[in-house]
Amino acid sequence: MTNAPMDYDLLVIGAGPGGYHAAIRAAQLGLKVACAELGAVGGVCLNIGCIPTKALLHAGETMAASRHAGEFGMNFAAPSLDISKLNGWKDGIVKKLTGGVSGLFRANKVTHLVGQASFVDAHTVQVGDKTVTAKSIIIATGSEPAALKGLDVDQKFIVDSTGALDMPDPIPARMLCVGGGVIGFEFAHIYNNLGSKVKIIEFLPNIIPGADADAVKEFGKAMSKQGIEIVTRTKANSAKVVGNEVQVEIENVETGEKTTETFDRVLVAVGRRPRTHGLNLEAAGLHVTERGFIEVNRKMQTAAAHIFAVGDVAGNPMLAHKAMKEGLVAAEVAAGKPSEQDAVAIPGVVYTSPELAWVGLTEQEAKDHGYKVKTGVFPMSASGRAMTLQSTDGFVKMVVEEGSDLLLGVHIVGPHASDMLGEASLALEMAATASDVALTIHAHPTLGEAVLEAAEAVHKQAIHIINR
Amino acid sequence: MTNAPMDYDLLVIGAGPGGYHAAIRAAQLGLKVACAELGAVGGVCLNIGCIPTKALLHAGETMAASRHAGEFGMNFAAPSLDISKLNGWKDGIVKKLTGGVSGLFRANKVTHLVGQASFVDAHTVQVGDKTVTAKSIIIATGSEPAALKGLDVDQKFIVDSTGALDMPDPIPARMLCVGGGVIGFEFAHIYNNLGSKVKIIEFLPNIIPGADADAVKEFGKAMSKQGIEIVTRTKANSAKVVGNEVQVEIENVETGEKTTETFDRVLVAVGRRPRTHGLNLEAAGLHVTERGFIEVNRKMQTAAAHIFAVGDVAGNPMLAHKAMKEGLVAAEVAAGKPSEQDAVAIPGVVYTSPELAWVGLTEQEAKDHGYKVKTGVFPMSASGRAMTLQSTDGFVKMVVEEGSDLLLGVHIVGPHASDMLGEASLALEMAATASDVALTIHAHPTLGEAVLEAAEAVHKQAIHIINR
Amino acid sequence: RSAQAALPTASPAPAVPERESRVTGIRVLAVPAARQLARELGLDIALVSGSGPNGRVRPLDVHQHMERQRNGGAAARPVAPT
Ligand SMILES: Cc1cc2nc3c(=O)[nH]c(=O)nc-3n(C[C@H](O)[C@H](O)[C@H](O)COP(=O)(O)OP(=O)(O)OC[C@H]3O[C@@H](n4cnc5c(N)ncnc54)[C@H](O)[C@@H]3O)c2cc1C
Ligand SMILES: Cc1cc2nc3c(=O)[nH]c(=O)nc-3n(C[C@H](O)[C@H](O)[C@H](O)COP(=O)(O)OP(=O)(O)OC[C@H]3O[C@@H](n4cnc5c(N)ncnc54)[C@H](O)[C@@H]3O)c2cc1C
Repeated sequence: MTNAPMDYDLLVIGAGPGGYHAAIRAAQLGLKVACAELGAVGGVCLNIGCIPTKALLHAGETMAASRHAGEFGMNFAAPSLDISKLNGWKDGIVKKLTGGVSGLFRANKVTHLVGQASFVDAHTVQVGDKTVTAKSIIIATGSEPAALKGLDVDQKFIVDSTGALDMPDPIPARMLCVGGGVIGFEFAHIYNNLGSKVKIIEFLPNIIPGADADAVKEFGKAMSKQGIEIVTRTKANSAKVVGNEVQVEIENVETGEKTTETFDRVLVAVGRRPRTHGLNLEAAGLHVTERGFIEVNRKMQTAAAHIFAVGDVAGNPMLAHKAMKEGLVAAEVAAGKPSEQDAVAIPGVVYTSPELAWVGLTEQEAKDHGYKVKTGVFPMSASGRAMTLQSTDGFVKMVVEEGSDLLLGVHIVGPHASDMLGEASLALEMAATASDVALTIHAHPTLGEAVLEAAEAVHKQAIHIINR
Repeated sequence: MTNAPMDYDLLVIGAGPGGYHAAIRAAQLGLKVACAELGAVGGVCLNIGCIPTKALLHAGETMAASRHAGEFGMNFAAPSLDISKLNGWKDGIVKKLTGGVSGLFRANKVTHLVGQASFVDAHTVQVGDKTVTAKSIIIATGSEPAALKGLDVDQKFIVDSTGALDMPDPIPARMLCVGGGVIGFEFAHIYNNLGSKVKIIEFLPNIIPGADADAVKEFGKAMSKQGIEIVTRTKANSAKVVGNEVQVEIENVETGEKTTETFDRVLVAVGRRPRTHGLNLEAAGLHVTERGFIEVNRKMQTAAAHIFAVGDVAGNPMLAHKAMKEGLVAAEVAAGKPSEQDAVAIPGVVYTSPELAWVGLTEQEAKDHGYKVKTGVFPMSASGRAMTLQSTDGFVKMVVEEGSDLLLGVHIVGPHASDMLGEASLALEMAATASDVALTIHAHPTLGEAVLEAAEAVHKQAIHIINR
Repeated sequence: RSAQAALPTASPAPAVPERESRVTGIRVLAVPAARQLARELGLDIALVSGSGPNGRVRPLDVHQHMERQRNGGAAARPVAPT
C-alpha cells in the first residue's frame, strides 16, 4: 500500500443483501463506493434463495386454495400447468428485483465492479483484472450449499436448493427432501402442493432447529396433515440415479436399520457454509474460524478495524435480514457513525402455509437464560379471521418473564404468521411487556387479534378461550 | 328500587362484541354477570357484519386468484359455483363463532337472558317477561343500518348490508352500491370478484371518509383497475323494482343532472345509526345526544356512574374492536379497576384486496392538530414479497412529527395491510419514533419490510427506492 | 466468537449482551432510538436509568441523563463509569 489517494472510500465485496445494503447506505452517507460481484447482483437471496422460493410457494398455495374452495361451493377442475411459464414467471420476478438493485447502484453512484475479488493487501483488492484500493472494505461474500457425502448433486435428479428451483416437467411423483430445516420444508411444501408425494428426512430429533419446541410440534402436525411425510433421526447414506429414478439408502440413526427407497427427485438441503475461497484473506491479515466464518464485533469490524464482514460469511443465523442489518451497520461505521448491531431479536420464518414464524427466545432458551417464564397461547382455531381464511391450524405463543411481564419471545404457527412478526419484533426491540400488547387495540377481525389474545392469555384474561 | 340485594353485580344489555367482551371480562374479575340479548349472541359483528363479509371476501379473492394464476402458467377453467353451499359455509362459520360465545358464557358463568331489555329504573331492567336488578349496567345495544329516502329495502332486489350477505343465484349481473364507505367497498369487491359489474356512488367528494387522502386515492385506483366503477358527488334519489330489475334515479349533486340506470341488485350502505329504541332510557334518567348516541366519559360511564355505554351506541367510530375495548374498560371499572379507554389510535380497515388499513392521524389531521409533519412513503411495487404474491398495488405511508420523529399515523394500501396494523398500532401506543421502527429488523421477504422502508423513507434513507 | 462480540449465536435467537443492566434481566431495556442516541452521545446506555416499566429507557431519559451529568452529575446513578 502506498500513500497515494485511495480509489474508493469503501469497497464492498459481494452484492447479496448484505453487500448491496452496505453499498447503498454508504453512498447515501456520502462515501465513494464500489461493489465487486463475480456473479449476479442480489446474491443468493434474490437470485436463488428468498425470492424465487416465495414465488413458487405462492404458485403452490394457489393450487392448494383451489382445492379447498370446494368447501364453499367453488369447484375448480384441476388446472393445466405450463411449467415453463411457471419458471419464467419466477425468473421474471428475480430479474425485476436484480435489475432494481442495479438501478439503485446507478442512482446512488455505486460503481459495480464485475469479477472475483481477491485481497492483495489490507487496502488493495484485485477484482477480475483490475486492482483497486479502498479506505474501508466490507466482505459480504455469503455462503453456499453444504455437500452431503454419497449424494452427488447433478441438478437434475439429485438437486440442491438451486436445482430445486427449476421446476421439472412433469412434477416429480415422488420427492425426497434430505434435511428438515427451513429450506427443506419450503421445497417440500411447494412440491407437495404441486402434486408430488413428499418425504422429509432429518438427522436430528427435531425439525426446524432453533424454533420453539411447541411451535415446531404444531407446525409438523400441520405439514403432516397436508400429506408431507416427516421422519426424524434418519439420514441418507447414498443416492444412485438409475434410469429416471433415484435409489436412496436411508438409515434410521437410532436403530441403524437401512432401507432403500426410490424417488423421482432428491433435494439435498443439509445446511450452508460460509464462502471465503478465492478471497485470499491472509493477504489482509485475516483468518476464518474453525467453522469457516469471519469473526466480527458489534460494529461488524474484523480483526482489522477498517475491514468489515457482514451476512452469511460473518456468522449464523444465515438470513437475509440479518445480512441487511449488518450491511447497514458496517456502512454506517465506515462512514464514521456510531452504529452497532444491537438487535434484541432476529426473526425466523418458514414461508409455508401455515407459516412458522418466530422472534426472540424460545421457552427453553428463556429458561436456559435463567428467566422465570410464563407463557400465553392462543389457538388459530379460535380466530374468526383464520376461519374465514380456511386456515385454522396453529397458534400464537408468547414467552414472558414472570413478574416483570417483559416479552421475551413470540412464536407463531398460522396464516400470515410472517406478517405478524412486525408487531412481535417491534415489541421485543421496544422492551414491551405483555400488557403493552394486550392494551393495544387490534383491528377486528384480523389475525393480529391472536397476538393480542396470547398476551391476554399470559394474564389468564384471554376472551375467546377458557383460561386455565 | 328496594334495599333488597341485587340479582346481579352486572347486567350487560346486548351480546355484540362490546357486550360479550364486557360480560366475560367482568366474570373473569369475579362479578356475577347476566347478559340480555333479544337476538343472536355475537351481535351485528358475528352474525351480519365483520365475519360473514370476510368469509365472502375470501371466496371472492379465491376466484380472483384463480384468474391471476394464468400469469404463472396455472390455467383454471371457470369454476362451477354452488351458491347455496357458499351461503351455507359462511353461515357455518357464523354459527361456530356464535356457538363459541355461548360456550364462553357458560364457561365463565355468565347468565344469558333472552329478550328485549327495557329500563324500569336506574338499577332495574325488564328483560322479556323477567325483571332483574343489577348494581351496574352496561348498555351495548349497537347500531342498525340507516335508511335512505326513496330506496325501500326489500332484501331481495334492494338490500341493506344484511340482505347483501345472502348471495343470490345467479350472481347479479349489474350491481349498484349506494355509499362509498367501508361496507360499500367490501360488498363491491365481493360481487365484482364473483362476476357482477359493480358501480359505487358516493355523495361526498371522497370515498372512505376518515382515511388519509393519498391512501384513499391509491385505494380507489386499485379498485377501479379491478373493474369497479366509482362515482363521487352523486346520489340515488329513488329506486323502483320493475320485474327482475331495479331502476335507479341517480343525480350528480354538482350539476344536478339526473339519469336513470338499471341494475339487478342495489345495496344501500349509507351509514348506521345508534340503537336505543325500546330501551326506555328515560326511566334510568338517561338521554341520547342529537345524533342518538349515549354520552360517556373515558371510563365509559354515562350520566349515571353505575350505568355504562359501550360500542356503536356510545359513539363513532362504529367498529367492533372499539366496542371490544370499551366493553373491557366498562367491565373493569364496574369491577372496581382504574381502567380507561385511553387508546391513542383506533385502526380502520377495508378488507378488500389490496386492503386499505390505517391507524393514527392522517397527514391532514396531523397538520390540523398543529404538528409539523414529515412523511415517508414506500410503494408495494418495490416489495419482493408483494411481487411474489402478485399484489403490487399500494404503499405504506408514515406520518411523523418533524424534529421529535414521533410516529403519528400509518396508512397502508396493499396485500395483508390489516396484518401490518399490529406493528403500527403498537408503535403508536408505545409512542415509538420512526427510528424505532427503522432500527427494528424486519424479516425478509415480508410485507412488513415496506413498513420498515417507509420509516427509513422519512429520513430519506430507504434502500429500495430513490429517496428525494 | 470474539470476546467483545455480542452477536447472534447458532440459532435465530436474540443477541445477548454480556453485561447485565438490571438484576432480573440480561437485556438492556431501552428502545432502539434511545440506544442509538446514547451511542451518538458517547454514553453507555446501561448507565441510563429509564422512566418506563422495568426501567425501560427512552430517548428523553437519555437526554435527561446528559442534562444531569452536565449539572455536575449529582443526580446520576451511583454506577462506576466504564
Ligand atoms: C433456497 C434458499 C431460500 C432462502 N430463503 C430465505 C428467506 O426466505 N429469508 C431469509 O432471510 N433468508 C433466506 N435464505 C438465506 C439468504 O439467501 C442468505 O442469508 C442471504 O442471501 C445472505 O446474504 P449475503 O449478502 O450474506 O450473501 P449472499 O446472498 O450469498 O451473496 C454473496 C454474494 O457475494 C458474491 N461473491 C462471493 N465471493 C465473491 C468474491 N470473492 N468476489 C466477488 N463476489 C463474490 C456471490 O456471487 C454472491 O452474489 C435462503 C437461502 C436459500 C439457499
Ligand atoms: C356489513 C358490516 C360489516 C362490518 N365489518 C366490520 C369489520 O370488518 N370490522 C369492524 O371493526 N366492524 C365492522 N362492522 C361494524 C361492527 O359490526 C360494529 O361496530 C359492532 O358490531 C358493534 O358492536 P356492539 O357490541 O356495539 O353492537 P352490536 O354488534 O350491534 O350488538 C348489539 C346487540 O344488542 C342487541 N340489542 C339491541 N337492543 C337490545 C335490547 N333493548 N335488549 C336486548 N338486546 C338488544 C342486538 O340484538 C345486538 O345483538 C361491520 C358492520 C356491518 C354492518
